[in-house]
Amino acid sequence: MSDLILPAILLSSLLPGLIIFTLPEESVRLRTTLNLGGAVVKLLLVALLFFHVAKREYTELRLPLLPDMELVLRADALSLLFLILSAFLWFLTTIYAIGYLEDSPNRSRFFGFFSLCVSATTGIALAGDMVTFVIFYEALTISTYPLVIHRGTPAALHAGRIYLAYTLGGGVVLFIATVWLRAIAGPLDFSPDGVVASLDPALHGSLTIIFALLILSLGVKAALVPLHIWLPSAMIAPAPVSALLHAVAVVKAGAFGIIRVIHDIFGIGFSAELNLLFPLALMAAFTIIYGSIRALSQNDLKRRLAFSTVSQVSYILLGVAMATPLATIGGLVHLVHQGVMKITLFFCAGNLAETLGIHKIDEMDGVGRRMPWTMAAFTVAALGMIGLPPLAGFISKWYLGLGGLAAGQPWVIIVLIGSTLLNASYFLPVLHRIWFVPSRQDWPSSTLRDGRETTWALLIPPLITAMLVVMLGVLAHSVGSALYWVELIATREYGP
Amino acid sequence: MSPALLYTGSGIILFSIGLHALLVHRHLLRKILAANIMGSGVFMVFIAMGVHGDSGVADPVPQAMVLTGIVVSLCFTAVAIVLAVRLNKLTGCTTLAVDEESSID
Amino acid sequence: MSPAIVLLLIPLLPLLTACALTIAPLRRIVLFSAPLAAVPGLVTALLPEAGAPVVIPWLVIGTHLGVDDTGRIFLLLTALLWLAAGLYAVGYTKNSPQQVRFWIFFLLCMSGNLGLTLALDMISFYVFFTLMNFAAYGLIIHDATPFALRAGRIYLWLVIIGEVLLFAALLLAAWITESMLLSDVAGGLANADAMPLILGLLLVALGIKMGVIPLHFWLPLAHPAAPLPASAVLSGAMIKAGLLGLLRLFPLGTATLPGWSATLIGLGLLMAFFGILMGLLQNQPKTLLAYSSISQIGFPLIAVGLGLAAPQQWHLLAPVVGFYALHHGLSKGALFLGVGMAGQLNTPTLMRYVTFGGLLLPALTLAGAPLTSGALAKTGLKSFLAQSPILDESLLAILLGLAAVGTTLLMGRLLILLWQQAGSSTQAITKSMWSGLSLLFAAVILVGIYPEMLTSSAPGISVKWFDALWPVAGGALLALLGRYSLRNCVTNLRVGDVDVLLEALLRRLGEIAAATKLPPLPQLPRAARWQNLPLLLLLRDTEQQLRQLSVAGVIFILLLLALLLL
Amino acid sequence: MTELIVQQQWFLWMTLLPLGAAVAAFLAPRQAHWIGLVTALLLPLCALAAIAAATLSETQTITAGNWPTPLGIALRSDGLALVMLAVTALVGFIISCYALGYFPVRGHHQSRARYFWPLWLFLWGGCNALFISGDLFNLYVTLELVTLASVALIALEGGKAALAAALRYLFISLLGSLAYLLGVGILYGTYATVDIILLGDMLAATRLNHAAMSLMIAGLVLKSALFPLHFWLPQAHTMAPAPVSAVLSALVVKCAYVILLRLWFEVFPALDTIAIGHLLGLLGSIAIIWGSLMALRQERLKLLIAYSTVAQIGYLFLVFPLAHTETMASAWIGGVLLMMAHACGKAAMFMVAGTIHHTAGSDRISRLAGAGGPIGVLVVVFTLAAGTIIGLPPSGGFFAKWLFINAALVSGQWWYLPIILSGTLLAAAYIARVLGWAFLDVKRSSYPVIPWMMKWPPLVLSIIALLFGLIAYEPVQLALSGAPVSSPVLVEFGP
Repeated sequence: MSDLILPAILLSSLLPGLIIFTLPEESVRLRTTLNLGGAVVKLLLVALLFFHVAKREYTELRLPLLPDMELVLRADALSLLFLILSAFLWFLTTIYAIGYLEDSPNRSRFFGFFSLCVSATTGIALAGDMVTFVIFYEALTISTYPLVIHRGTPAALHAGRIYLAYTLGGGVVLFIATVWLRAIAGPLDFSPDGVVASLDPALHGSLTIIFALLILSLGVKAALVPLHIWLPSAMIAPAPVSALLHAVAVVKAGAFGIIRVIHDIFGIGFSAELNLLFPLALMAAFTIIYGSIRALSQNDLKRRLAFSTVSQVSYILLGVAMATPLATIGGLVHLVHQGVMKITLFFCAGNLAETLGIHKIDEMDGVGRRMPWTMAAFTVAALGMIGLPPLAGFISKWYLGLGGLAAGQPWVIIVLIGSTLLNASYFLPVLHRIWFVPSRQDWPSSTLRDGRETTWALLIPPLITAMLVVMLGVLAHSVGSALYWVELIATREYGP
Repeated sequence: MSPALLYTGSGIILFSIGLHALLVHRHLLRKILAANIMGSGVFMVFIAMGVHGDSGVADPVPQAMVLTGIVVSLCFTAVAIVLAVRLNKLTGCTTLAVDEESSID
Repeated sequence: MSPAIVLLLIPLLPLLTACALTIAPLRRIVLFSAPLAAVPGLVTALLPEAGAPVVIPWLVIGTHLGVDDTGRIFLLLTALLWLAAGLYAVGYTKNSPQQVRFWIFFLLCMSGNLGLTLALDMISFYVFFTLMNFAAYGLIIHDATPFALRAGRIYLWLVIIGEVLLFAALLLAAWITESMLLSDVAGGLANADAMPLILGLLLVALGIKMGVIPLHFWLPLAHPAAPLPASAVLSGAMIKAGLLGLLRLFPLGTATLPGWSATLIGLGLLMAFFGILMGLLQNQPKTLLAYSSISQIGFPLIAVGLGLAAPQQWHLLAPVVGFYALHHGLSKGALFLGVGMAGQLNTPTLMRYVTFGGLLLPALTLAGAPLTSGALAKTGLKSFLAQSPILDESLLAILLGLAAVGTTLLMGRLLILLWQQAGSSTQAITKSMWSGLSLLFAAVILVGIYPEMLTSSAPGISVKWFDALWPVAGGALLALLGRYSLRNCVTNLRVGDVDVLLEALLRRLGEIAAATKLPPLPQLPRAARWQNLPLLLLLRDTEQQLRQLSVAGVIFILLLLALLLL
Repeated sequence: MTELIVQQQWFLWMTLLPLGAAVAAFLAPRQAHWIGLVTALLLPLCALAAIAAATLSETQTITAGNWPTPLGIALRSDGLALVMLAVTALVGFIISCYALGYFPVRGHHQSRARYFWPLWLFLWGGCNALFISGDLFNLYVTLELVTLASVALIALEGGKAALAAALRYLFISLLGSLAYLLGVGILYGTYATVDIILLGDMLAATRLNHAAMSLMIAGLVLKSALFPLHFWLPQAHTMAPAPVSAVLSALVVKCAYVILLRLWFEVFPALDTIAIGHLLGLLGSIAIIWGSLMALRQERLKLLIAYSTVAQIGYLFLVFPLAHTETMASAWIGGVLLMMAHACGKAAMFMVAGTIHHTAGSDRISRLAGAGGPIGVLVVVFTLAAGTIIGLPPSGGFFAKWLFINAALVSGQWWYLPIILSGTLLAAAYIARVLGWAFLDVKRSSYPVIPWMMKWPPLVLSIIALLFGLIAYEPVQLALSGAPVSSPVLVEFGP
């Protein structure tokens, strides 16, 4: 029975997606049922799996692909971290997208690819070896492309081209590196000690090159500078897509891949032995600062958020590259925390765009009076991004800082401080505008019957995620929180 | 010079002549004829290959093959002629000088 | 109720009240009862057995709350001041259009300020400190005047810088001491290599809050910009949060650090005199009070400096510092709230004298007149001056005396200014404002006469009348003299501080940056149709050639030859 | 039951059934589509049975008329033959379904339908016969059968351009097959047999054999449209009606290539072919880049797909240089896998192109503007099928490229890496161009309703194409049974 959970989780989004493709545009109810049904079923299955994994019952499924090559699905603690994040946020984003795309054309196509995208993300989370990971990683690349260009404007198509050029370019490099590594090291099952540590020292040169190739190719999706160009331009996509793209699927897939490569393919000890991690840490640090600096000068809200993502995702990499238990905790927990915070911000940006037609920051004067709930969620998430205690972002930063000290690299603190200052200087002015500047526009007043600021479908998801931002921080040490789970992973990774 | 070699040599010469004609001549009928001449050259080689040693007994297998080959070649010639005639009726040309890329739609 | 819940209630009640304010139907009732959110804190502070330390492991990353001796006096001050300011604010904001927004920030700020007095571990201290600092921004810019916005901007910048430096300091401290408890920091840091760095970071981070020179310049901007009740808590309670942080995090009582001691004493003296001088030059009562706060906060700083020089004396000195904080907080709060009552000075009724008396009392207390808490606090401080690593004891005593003269002078000028400007005050006065003010008056008097009643940790000090009297008398005399001789000289001064300097510097930097900005790179013209790229055109032509049978035949023959030859 | 399956010569039936059906369809044109559909239904079943039979027993060999080799005609069902039979059956079945929708039984295009079915069944039978042929001459005959049917099918449209393309294709085919036949003749002269297995055992490295091989390879290269001899392909494949284009691109090109594979690995392994391998690899590499670039600049969807075929054929020819001793299986399986994957993907793409032509009135790519909404299903099909062409996982194309890269790395021929990769990226570029047009937000007047049969068969095939990698294990194992290669499929660097 438990063997079937893994494929069932994959199919819970894949099947509805495929069915949705074939539905005519008018069958809203059936489509919505399929979407939400799939999301709920997936959530339940993931919860079931959670209890299995928490009891250390790892399930695994192997399917032969070629002689000596298998599709391996396996649920370990790390997979589950990513899986829970994606399943939960997918559920919210589905609700949000249903509200967001009300009455817009091509919804069947949109939700179809949307489900494919999530299936691919699920596959990435559940991948038990490098080959499987690559398969789902590329599937994600391609299923996201139609979402990026969904609007069909020339600008969207242009962004799509850039997206495709970068991600597929990264994809082929990843492909080569994986084939090469497979040819050197044999089967590439993810295992806590890595699979390459025992190889002939004569191969260490090749391994270093492979490591660099893997990091660079995965770094495209993780938006490491200078491979981040696609991310801000992909902002042209509809808000639910941006939300998912930034918070869950694409950038996280890159970061998750880098974690897998470092932890489960090369092994932390071996990577550190080959001095592979320090350059990565430097790259991540540079990205953190660079992304924030670029975010400062953006007037388009979503672009500013995009550069903020560029910066924030590298926290994860920084934590992983420090290779100490505390830093790993900080990095991994940021995987979740950043996801929840960023999705909130994008939901709110989407609400502004959809309800009031606001896209630019200088149009946001006093919007807090018109949409107080949305903007409250925005504020919480933005403060979390800055890293104010006790919000989620603070927890990540605290552990990252401690981890940096433990790794004997106190410069990390300077990076964290610099980033916090920069984050503050691109978020706080926005918050100031929202709450304290009198509004210059007269927005259409709410047309909803009870005078709500916007529809429930658009309002509930950001409120839930904003609440999560608070709870992930305030209840960080409770059983079941992201931090709790990540500490479990770190203990397993490094030993008690 | 053994008959086998003679046959082989003339077969190859025929093949070459046919090849040259096929490529150089523009008239469709000439091309069809050229292809037939090439085929004849190949068949002659086959006939020559049927001679093994000095037994003087001809190997029947190549002859059977040639017979088959002639049938194939006949079919091709027929189809080619039909097509050529049809093309001639449609365009009035006897060559392949049709710019195909611009003529779809 | 378990102790954990009681302790959590202290910061939570204001938070919940703030949340309740967002619900429109509840708003009227909640607005009226909002000040009472500070009551649990006050009760806890007054009950000596309440507030035993508790550990809440699931909260954030392990929370330790409790009321210790230092905490109790700060909690008392904070709760009392917020209660009074809250009562005052009920009337003060009655007709304000942004009433709800004000109260939300007021309550958030209250929650942070109350919470940080309870915090026994770094994270919760940092959490509440941050909450208080950021919520205060909403109070400072509440009036949305250009002056307030500028003050808010400067305040916010300094807060953020302070936050990150505090973050770094706490991080380092947590790493070195391997503990999150504040009580472990002092001991753990004593022998660490990174101690100077950590202390430096702390001094800057907390110094911003306390107004340590040269990080003080936000104070005279922000305190006057905020509405009066907010100014009262800003200047009375929140400024003490920095002091509390200093008391909690510096290795007091465990390490002898003459260098740091000298630095702090020097800074304290500088602040004491700088605040007075700058204050005297102001003609806005609130600005003057803000400078007075800078001046006054110098004294506890001196005390902390003395403590660093003589760790063995710290257990005696600590109550003095706490008492000083209490005394100053209450008096300064009363003065700020009193500023709003200045209109009463212009009425021809008895109220005019009641108000003046009411203002005179905290002013005298601040100056350290006998029978007031000010005298107690200053006397307490003076008894430790011998420990100073710099300057002679008697010289220090004289300096402190001079500072007291200056303070009296300053207070004199304040009263004179209030009297002069009473006519222009348009503030409507309600009963709840009076109730808030009265509460503070009562507290000020009580602390002076009977310190043991309000706080179990008050020092048992006997005040020497002459020592306390001469500076006040001298100062008052000077003030009266100045009132008549210099009346026209200092009325129109507008004195800038470091902020003006900094802004000029930044502006200049901006100009330089703008001047050196490179012109935009010329854009390459995009190929009109990329299909017409030369390479692709070449391909197309070649493809056309290949399509000719003769060309193809030649290629075929060439290929055949190549295969034959290979 | 088991014996029933084993004893029947299913693969023989797979040849005889369509040929017989072709005759029947020709004689009864009104019932042609029914005959075609029944045959198309039976053939996949036959293929399954043949596979079952083969897995239950050894490779089966039949000699026609019970004449012993070298006199008789040997028909064999080895792994390669079986997978090709199976893929052809699958693709053929779906193309047949599509053709039912494409050639309406009634209406003014009746004559096309009337000729399509016999010719298509004839071609199908020819293909199947080719795959199971065990001797070189029979390969020639069956290849000519296929060519003849193809020529007729290309000319089906009846326009002058179609006729010209058919004629051109005919001449080229003749040239190629005669060159091939000349080579066969030379080999027969020396060894007095044309049986592949016997020849493979006997062949020695002589100049004459080399000459024979050169002739045969040159002929087959021409027929399989390797650059620079690909010139006939785009026209021939695009002039034809869509089902025919699908057949030509998916199956017919593969026929010549299958013969090449058999020659290279089964007949001529004794010869020194390294240099020739490199030449073919070079041409293949150029074909990849050239075909992709040409596809990138096409204005018509069908031409774009045809040029993409040119590029994909280039990949197929990388097998020859990559097949060194230790990477033999890697390259060979890669080639077979790519053939199968490409057959599915390309057929689906041509069918989509046909449907688009049918509904939009033209197959100009610019006419696709805004088509993503009204005919979104087709765009999805196109995308899914294109995944195979680009080589996205989990398509067969992905694993084929994996094996190629693996072989290239282990055999030290790293210069094929950039070729394969840029081919992948260029493929993505030309596919993205089509999708870009389709997604363009333009209000379109309504499209005519797409017939059921023109919508779903391509969808099924494209899904199979995309997921082919996940089900590739069984076909690969099947192909490896009786394969001329024996080395690990995934090679690792030696110690």
